[in-house]
Amino acid sequence: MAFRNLLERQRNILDYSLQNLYRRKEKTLFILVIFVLLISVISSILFITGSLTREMLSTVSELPEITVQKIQGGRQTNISATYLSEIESIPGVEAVDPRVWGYFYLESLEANFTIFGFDLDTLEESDYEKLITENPKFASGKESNNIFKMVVGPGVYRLFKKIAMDDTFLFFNPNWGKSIPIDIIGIFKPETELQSVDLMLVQTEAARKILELPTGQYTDLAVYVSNPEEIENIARKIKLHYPELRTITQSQIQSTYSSVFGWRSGLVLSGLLVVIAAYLVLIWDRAGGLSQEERKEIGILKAIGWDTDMILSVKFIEGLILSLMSTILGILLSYIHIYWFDAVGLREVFIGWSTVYPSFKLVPHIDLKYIMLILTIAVVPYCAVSIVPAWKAAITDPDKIIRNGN
Amino acid sequence: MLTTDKVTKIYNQNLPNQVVAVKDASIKVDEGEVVVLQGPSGSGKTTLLSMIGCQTKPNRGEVIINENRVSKLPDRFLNTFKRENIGFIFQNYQLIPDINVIDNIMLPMLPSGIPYKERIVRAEALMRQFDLMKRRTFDVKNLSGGEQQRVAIARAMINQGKIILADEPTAHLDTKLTGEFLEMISDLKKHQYTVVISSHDNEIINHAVVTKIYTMKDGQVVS
Amino acid sequence: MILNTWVLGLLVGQVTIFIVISFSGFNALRIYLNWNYASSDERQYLLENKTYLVAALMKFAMFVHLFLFALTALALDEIAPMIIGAMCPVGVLASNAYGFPFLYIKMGLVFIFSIWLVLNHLDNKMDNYPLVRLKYLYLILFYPLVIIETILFLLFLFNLDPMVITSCCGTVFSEANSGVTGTMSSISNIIILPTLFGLAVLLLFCRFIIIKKLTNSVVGGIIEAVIWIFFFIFSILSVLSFISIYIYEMPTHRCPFCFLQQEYGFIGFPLYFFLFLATAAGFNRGILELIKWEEKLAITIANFQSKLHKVAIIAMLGFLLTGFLPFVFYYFRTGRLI
Amino acid sequence: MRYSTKLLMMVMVFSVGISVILIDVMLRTEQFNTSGALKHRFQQIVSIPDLGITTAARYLRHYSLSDSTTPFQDYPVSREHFPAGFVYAPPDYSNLSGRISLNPLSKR
Repeated sequence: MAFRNLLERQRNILDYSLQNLYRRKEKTLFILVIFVLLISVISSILFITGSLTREMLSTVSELPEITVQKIQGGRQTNISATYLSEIESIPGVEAVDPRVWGYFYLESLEANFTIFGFDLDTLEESDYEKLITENPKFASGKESNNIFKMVVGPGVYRLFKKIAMDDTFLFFNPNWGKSIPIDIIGIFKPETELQSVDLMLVQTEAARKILELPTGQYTDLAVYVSNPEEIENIARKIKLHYPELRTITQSQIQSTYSSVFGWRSGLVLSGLLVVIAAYLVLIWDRAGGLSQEERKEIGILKAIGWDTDMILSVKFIEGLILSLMSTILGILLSYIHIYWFDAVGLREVFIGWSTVYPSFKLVPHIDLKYIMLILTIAVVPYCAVSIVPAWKAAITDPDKIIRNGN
Repeated sequence: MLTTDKVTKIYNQNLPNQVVAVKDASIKVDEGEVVVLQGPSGSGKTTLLSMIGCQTKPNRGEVIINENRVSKLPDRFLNTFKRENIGFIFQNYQLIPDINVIDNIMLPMLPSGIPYKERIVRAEALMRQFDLMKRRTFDVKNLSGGEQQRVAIARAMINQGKIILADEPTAHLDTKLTGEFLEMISDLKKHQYTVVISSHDNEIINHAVVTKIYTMKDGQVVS
Repeated sequence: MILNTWVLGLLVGQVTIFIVISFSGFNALRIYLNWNYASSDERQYLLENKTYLVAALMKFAMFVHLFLFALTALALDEIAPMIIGAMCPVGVLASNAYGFPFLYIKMGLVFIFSIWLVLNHLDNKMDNYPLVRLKYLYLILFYPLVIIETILFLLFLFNLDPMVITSCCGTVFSEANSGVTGTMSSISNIIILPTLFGLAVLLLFCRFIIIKKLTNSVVGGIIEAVIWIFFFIFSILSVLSFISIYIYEMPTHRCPFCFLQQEYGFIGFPLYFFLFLATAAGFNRGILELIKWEEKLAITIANFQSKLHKVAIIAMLGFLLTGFLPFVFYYFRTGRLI
Repeated sequence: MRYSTKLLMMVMVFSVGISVILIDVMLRTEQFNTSGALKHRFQQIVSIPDLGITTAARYLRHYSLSDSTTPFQDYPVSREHFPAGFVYAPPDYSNLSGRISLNPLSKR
């Protein structure tokens, strides 16, 4: 058979498979719908976790090389200032930045805010244009007292607007007796929303008051090391000298970032594998197995001269077209769902019960290996399952058709 | 040209419901002959016909067509041989109901990968010959018995195989259509086709175009 | 570590292959035991039908095997950040004892499958099933290898321990390392490259000029197969020691998997495709000499061999081209060697 | 009209869809890169890690800094946040003095 005929024969196989799929519309649609849904769930998991991981890893290099925490009874407690000078004296340590930060729970809105103590006067002019928008209430030149001021994240600002406190916010705590008013001088730009949604960058002294941190104590220490090779040894040195301290290096945070979603999305996926297995069994008998009418048709084909290979390929190509089409549709569906509709259904899994949450504007993270992974999980088992029924169909004996002739 | 040498076919071999359909049947058909296998139903003529048409393999004995020991060929080569040389007309036409006429006719050509245009030309020539042109895009299930048979015959001839086998072709036809069928057969005979028909319809058996008659009884060839 | 999406994907792929091949192995055994071409009873006819099934299953298994090989390389790169100290797939493979053995068996299986497929292709061309017994015996014989590969893979994936400190390709392939990979790259470039080109030239001309008479005999066939194996080994060495440096443009980064990634323009895919195709085709061309029993069979094998040889040579040139283009570009761009 | 030509047209439609998606990916990645400098500066100012995806509880907001007992009793008022807790894996404890292994007890 000349090469051209071989090519034409393949095209005929494709023609006939498509005609079969078209003729048996309900069966095809039944498989297609389930397959598309399955694949769009799998690819949604991959897309979300991929985008979030990429978002995190993009700024990990700016983190302090070592974070030092004091651990008491397995729980992190405030670290006293005495360690500050001792750690600074370790050779190779460039600087130690004691940090004051914590959380503030607002009963009325049931919202948790992150408070980070920072000296707002050190913010340069460029930060104000690029990073922070002035608070309209304050742009009017109302003199803000120098200590009690803060810059808030967009999510925080949205909530405060609701309770009409968008110029000064009153921090109240029963055992303080009176509330502490803090002026909101700026709001972080929406681009940094994923990092800053619940953040309050408060002047350090005010933060100490709110977090009731006694003087001479900090939340933790951020240690900056100039030579990257030294990080591990300095961390080890700190742990040896001070067993009660815990050190977290930048590479540890990085490996946490890359595996934080890997674990659970795998759990979700293994749940899905059960669904896929059940689906394949369904395919095996309902779709793979042939109805009486199909079996007769194949008998006719064999009787008029079709060879077994051709019938085998027709059946296999049917399965392949179906699975590839549903893979493409599934991936397109999940892309649109996640990046154009901001994963409206799935983000609740990540957000949980928090009231302050970002708007999930993610950056797409698509890679060839994602497509290959989806193909391996969905298409490969499906095609494997459709081979044996295809073969059973292909070897029906033409003689039966002629004899019983129904 | 086409000979079967002591061909035997046993169904459900050495099982309780074993049936010996054909026993030591040997027949000989030369080029351009029209042969009829006659005999009561259940005498094994359909089984013999399907063995000649390479639809099934004999348990013993051999079928030889154009010097090829067909019964010994592996399935892969058997199908190719059958496609190129034999056209089979079944008792109930065995067309695919929900496909239109021209697709049904072209079906046997798909495996050999004949170019699309040539397929269309051939199919339309046969359709004009059996005046099916106006039924071109009708689904076969909406056609009448006579038309379906013409489609079946066109399908059998599409691959230009020189051997045409017909199994009880006139079982569902009235006398007028049977007459038409016999005209077709004589027309085939003029074009050097070899035709083997298994039938118990006396009109065919006594027709002038028939050159040889084999009578079958309980799986054996009597004359 | 099991509940990672990538690990699950690999597991699903590998288990599918294993099931598909065991199913075809089981059928192969049945065919091999009671195949006799002379009798034409019902059972023999069923066995002939079964040959279609085994052929379809094996073709599918071969394709998925290659697909999974590529996915493993890419997936290991995704798993690498979770294992401390592993910056690339090689580090992940080195993180437990089952990594490299699994890799070697997987590479070997690619060729073993290719031999079976060639046998099957030839057998279908002949009309009296001459090679049936041979190809199914061969399938039964190499089936245990697939079991071992699957077990090794499962052990490798189960023992991936995020807490294990492993070494990355910089150290694995450095001369200091004592393991196989160490010695592999310790043969400096001066030896690897000339031998590679020498083998390539030898293969190019062995068919026509030097040992024309010899290649048609059984001994010639074996020699050619062995030469192809050496060609394969030396091209892997050249990838490790020379080609990868110029793709990454960094002397320490020699990972043979990383240039499959997106940021290197997937150059790994054409490179390995050509390499495996050339070696498989050439190797099979040599092996086929051994089975030229009948006269009719010998003719079909002969013209199939010439086809194989053409494919092998074109693929080999493709490999050398894609392999050394980055070097040429680098040399022109910067005018110096790394 | 042959079915394979119909398939060709469908493939065309799909490729148009995919190219729309790819253009969209490029646009968004472009936007992501421009805002990269902004995020780097933000991270310098606020030197604590982790994205603010969920703010329901401390061990979820800053999971890479939280210690091993935090999830169990953090703050009388904060409820057990099963939904989001489900998604986040514990941080990397590899350098704690006592080896905390969260997978089955290893032989060593």
